[in-house]
Amino acid sequence: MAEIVSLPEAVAELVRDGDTIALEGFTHLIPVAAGHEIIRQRRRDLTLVRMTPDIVYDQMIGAGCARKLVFSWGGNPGVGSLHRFRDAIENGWPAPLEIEEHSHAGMANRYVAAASGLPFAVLRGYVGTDLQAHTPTVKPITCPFTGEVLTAVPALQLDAAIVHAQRADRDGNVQMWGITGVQKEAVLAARRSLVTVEEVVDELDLRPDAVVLPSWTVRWVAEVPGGAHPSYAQGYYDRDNAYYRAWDPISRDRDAFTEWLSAHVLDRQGDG
Amino acid sequence: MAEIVSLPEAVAELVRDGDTIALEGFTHLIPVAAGHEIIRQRRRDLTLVRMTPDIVYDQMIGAGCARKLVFSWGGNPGVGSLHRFRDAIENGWPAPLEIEEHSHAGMANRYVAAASGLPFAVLRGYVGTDLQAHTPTVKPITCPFTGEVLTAVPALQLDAAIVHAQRADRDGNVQMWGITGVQKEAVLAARRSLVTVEEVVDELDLRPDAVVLPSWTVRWVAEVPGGAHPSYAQGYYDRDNAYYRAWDPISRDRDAFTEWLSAHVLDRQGDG
Amino acid sequence: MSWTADEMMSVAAARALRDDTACFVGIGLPSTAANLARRTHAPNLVLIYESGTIGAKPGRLPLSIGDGVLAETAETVVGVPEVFNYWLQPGRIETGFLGAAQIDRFGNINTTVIGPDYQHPKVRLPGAGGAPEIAASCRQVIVIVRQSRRTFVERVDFVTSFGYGSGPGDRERLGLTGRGPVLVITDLGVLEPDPRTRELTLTSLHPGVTVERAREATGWELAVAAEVATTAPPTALELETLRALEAADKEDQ
Amino acid sequence: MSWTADEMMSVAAARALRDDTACFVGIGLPSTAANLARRTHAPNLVLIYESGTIGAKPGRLPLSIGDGVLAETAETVVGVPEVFNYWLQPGRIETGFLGAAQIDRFGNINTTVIGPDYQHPKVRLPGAGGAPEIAASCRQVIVIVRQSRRTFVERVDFVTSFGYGSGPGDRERLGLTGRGPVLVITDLGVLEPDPRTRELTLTSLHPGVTVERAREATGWELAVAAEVATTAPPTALELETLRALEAADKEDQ
Repeated sequence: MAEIVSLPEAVAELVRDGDTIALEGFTHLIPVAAGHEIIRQRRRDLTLVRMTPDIVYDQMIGAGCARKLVFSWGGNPGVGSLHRFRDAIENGWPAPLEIEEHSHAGMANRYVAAASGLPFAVLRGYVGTDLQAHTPTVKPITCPFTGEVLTAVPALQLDAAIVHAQRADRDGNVQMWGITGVQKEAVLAARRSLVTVEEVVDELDLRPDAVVLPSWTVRWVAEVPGGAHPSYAQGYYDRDNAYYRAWDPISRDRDAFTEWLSAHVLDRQGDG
Repeated sequence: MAEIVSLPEAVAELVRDGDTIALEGFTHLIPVAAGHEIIRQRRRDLTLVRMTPDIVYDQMIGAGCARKLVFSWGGNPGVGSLHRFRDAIENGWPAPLEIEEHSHAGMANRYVAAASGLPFAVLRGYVGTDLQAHTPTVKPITCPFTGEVLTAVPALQLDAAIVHAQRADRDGNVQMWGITGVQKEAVLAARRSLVTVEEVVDELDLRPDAVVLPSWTVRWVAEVPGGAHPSYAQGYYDRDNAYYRAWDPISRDRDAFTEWLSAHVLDRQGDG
Repeated sequence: MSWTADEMMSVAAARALRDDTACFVGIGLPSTAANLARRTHAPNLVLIYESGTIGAKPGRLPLSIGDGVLAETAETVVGVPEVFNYWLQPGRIETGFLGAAQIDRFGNINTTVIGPDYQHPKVRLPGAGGAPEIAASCRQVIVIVRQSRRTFVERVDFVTSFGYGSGPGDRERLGLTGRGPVLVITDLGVLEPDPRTRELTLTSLHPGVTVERAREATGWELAVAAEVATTAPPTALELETLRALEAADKEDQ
Repeated sequence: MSWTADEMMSVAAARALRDDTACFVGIGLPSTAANLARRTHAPNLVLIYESGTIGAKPGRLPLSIGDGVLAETAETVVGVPEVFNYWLQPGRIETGFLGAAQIDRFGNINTTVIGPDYQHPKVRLPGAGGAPEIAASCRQVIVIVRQSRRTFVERVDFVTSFGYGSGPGDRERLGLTGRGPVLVITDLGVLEPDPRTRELTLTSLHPGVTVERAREATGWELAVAAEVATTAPPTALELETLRALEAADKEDQ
């Protein structure tokens, strides 16, 4: 059964130096506040996993939390580059960043395999690309019935997963709706999981369209209103596109970034 | 784009002697009327595929439509045996019935593989069972990353799939909700597909909980109110449990069955 | 208050389900017992049916694993592939609750064919359904089945669901993660696998049932525990709740 | 009515999309062109975004592939694994619509790194996203990209998305089911693969653009068709619709 705790408590229990963790969210419901709490708690040597690392991963990388990134698309959607991510890879600042690079189809299937308790997944992918040569976690596999050769990718084994959802009840049953990406898979793929929610309610009203994570599949739930900002929470608030654009100049410059980090993350408390 | 036609027209175009076809439905939304139309059109040598062949497959087998059955559970849910299915296997009446037998997990993954355009699927299944010895479409497969041995099953390639849904609009966009089993997978796995619906409406109201089959994924749509009876259509009518119980004595006796078949299927028109 | 052997069996099976756990429920006797448990000592028992209904709270007994009442009362309804791949396969579910047409001394179950020849069976049974993977992947399996020489056989004609195979170490050798059958509950008593030999051993008898009677109803030389307990008789509450459930079911017919 | 080269590019790309087909849309230029097409000649164009929104009808241009407006206006929203496995992979989608940071004469695309050393790139680009499988599995691929020597290179530094490899037969050898890039639409004109050599060949120039100019903007010896057409200029309707789309987008900023 999920325990309802504060964000700082949850993160302290959830994330340990050296862990492999995913903060998932496909444009919608990105657990940004939880990422900031990880930065505040000064976690180090993390392997960060996500299909679409965006601003919050840029911030965690710039803050020095990450040793490695496993991903399939690292950009500022609709704006351009992630400059902290680029600075780490191109110049090793603040520390060198090891990368393991996949396609979206491959990453999605790696989550599915882990959520399914399988060691690998099969897809038609990576064919003819240079990813095959640079990513050792892509291998050929032969169909035992037709002899056709396809592509295999290993399951994404996670120490911890964090996702953001609209609502939970006091027992820790979680509802999320709208674009839900691979969040369910990430939670089911992880040894430990945290769901931050816009609100904890006495009773979840019936939402047959919602993706539901029953309390017994989640370890911690923390109420963090606005916890997905600057991404959006359908039914609560819109995407703050201006923030994504404003991030570009801040993140281009190490000093501007460092200043921003102190002012907006390190010197603030669990309000993200 | 799906074409909206009558049930007899659709079945005439859809099903050919010798085809491999699935009429899917997991207790809910079973396309019974379409099965009766196949019997009326005297199709022969069909390979019938379904996870849970129930009364309508019992009727099609007894009527001599089937050469082979691919399945994972063949019973009258909550009542007992399928006696026409048993008579065909145990005594070869009206004709011998070849079987290819799987588990639910295996069949579900065979549909998923076909819907995904893959030749096979991987699961943890059949371990220690005698199914491995009797079902050639179950083979071991080794994980290229861990060396672990798992089970592979081939994709279910279908000539035709038939499912029943609550609603479609005049463009042939389909909505189904409630327990939807593997119906979406069956339609996406088939070369040709027919969806029978309770009603064709001018405008589909928003049902974010519905499984949607866009018009361009379906070949034919036929309006057949009550087309799932004696199974149920959530929001339209309940399961006719009395019919399932009444089927037991009818199906036990070849003459009683033959009489029933003439009276209730052969001598009636497309009303199922 | 008097009761039938079937009622005692359902009550004993219901008691075996712990509250706040998840249970993968087969139709028939398992479903009756699981719903009885949820109405008595285990209000937070999570019922999972292979139709994809998770956390169903049916007001009455479903006749099938896909009744509307399951979808309408479920915490969430997922597709059939998902319930097997995401929920059952990784071992998230505590208890798998199965019936049997035949069972042997090592808890191997047959629901496929009666007779030595698979191609030409004496009796063709419904088959596997979800059982092989339930028996493999749930953390533990509870079997509920009426005890007779027809059912409790020296050797099952077909292994549909794997128990302990031919004894200790077989599950481990096959890499099965679940513990296997931990309880076999019948209309006569309760059998449990011997920790050492894995052979099903009579550990409890229902009130009024003798060891002799259990032996007669078993197709092999039945192992009996040194201390055979007597099952506590059904309480009035258990009986009333069970009968109300079944009455509602009858009405529905 | 005058127009910019970018406007001509978006209009030409929009025209290339047939009505009543499905299009897997990347963000940026492809999304602009696809939404323009839906508002002009292709009202029944089915837009599919990798966030799982199928049949989206956004009222304004989404900034990301997962904007709320996509989910709220979609015929159906599916999970990300499903959109790739059930929808893209089997080849159900007619057109894959991609951008590029580098493209070579055989339509191979790089969106991963600039520079010869993958481990220590001169410029680290966002990476693959959905592109490798879009390029492999859609029945045809349309590329929209501004033409310059920086972008149109003799050899891409990294093959992120496979076009025709090193020429005829490569796609077939690799068992790729999709036809590959059939159109490359730029701010200068349109290139199409030569049916025999598969080399991208200039087949159309936008009004006012010369072959010379296209050659200068190409990092290899550009093949030019015997007959080079002139792209029909944007109609008033096309321009007004495009500008309305982009104005709404600006407001939103």
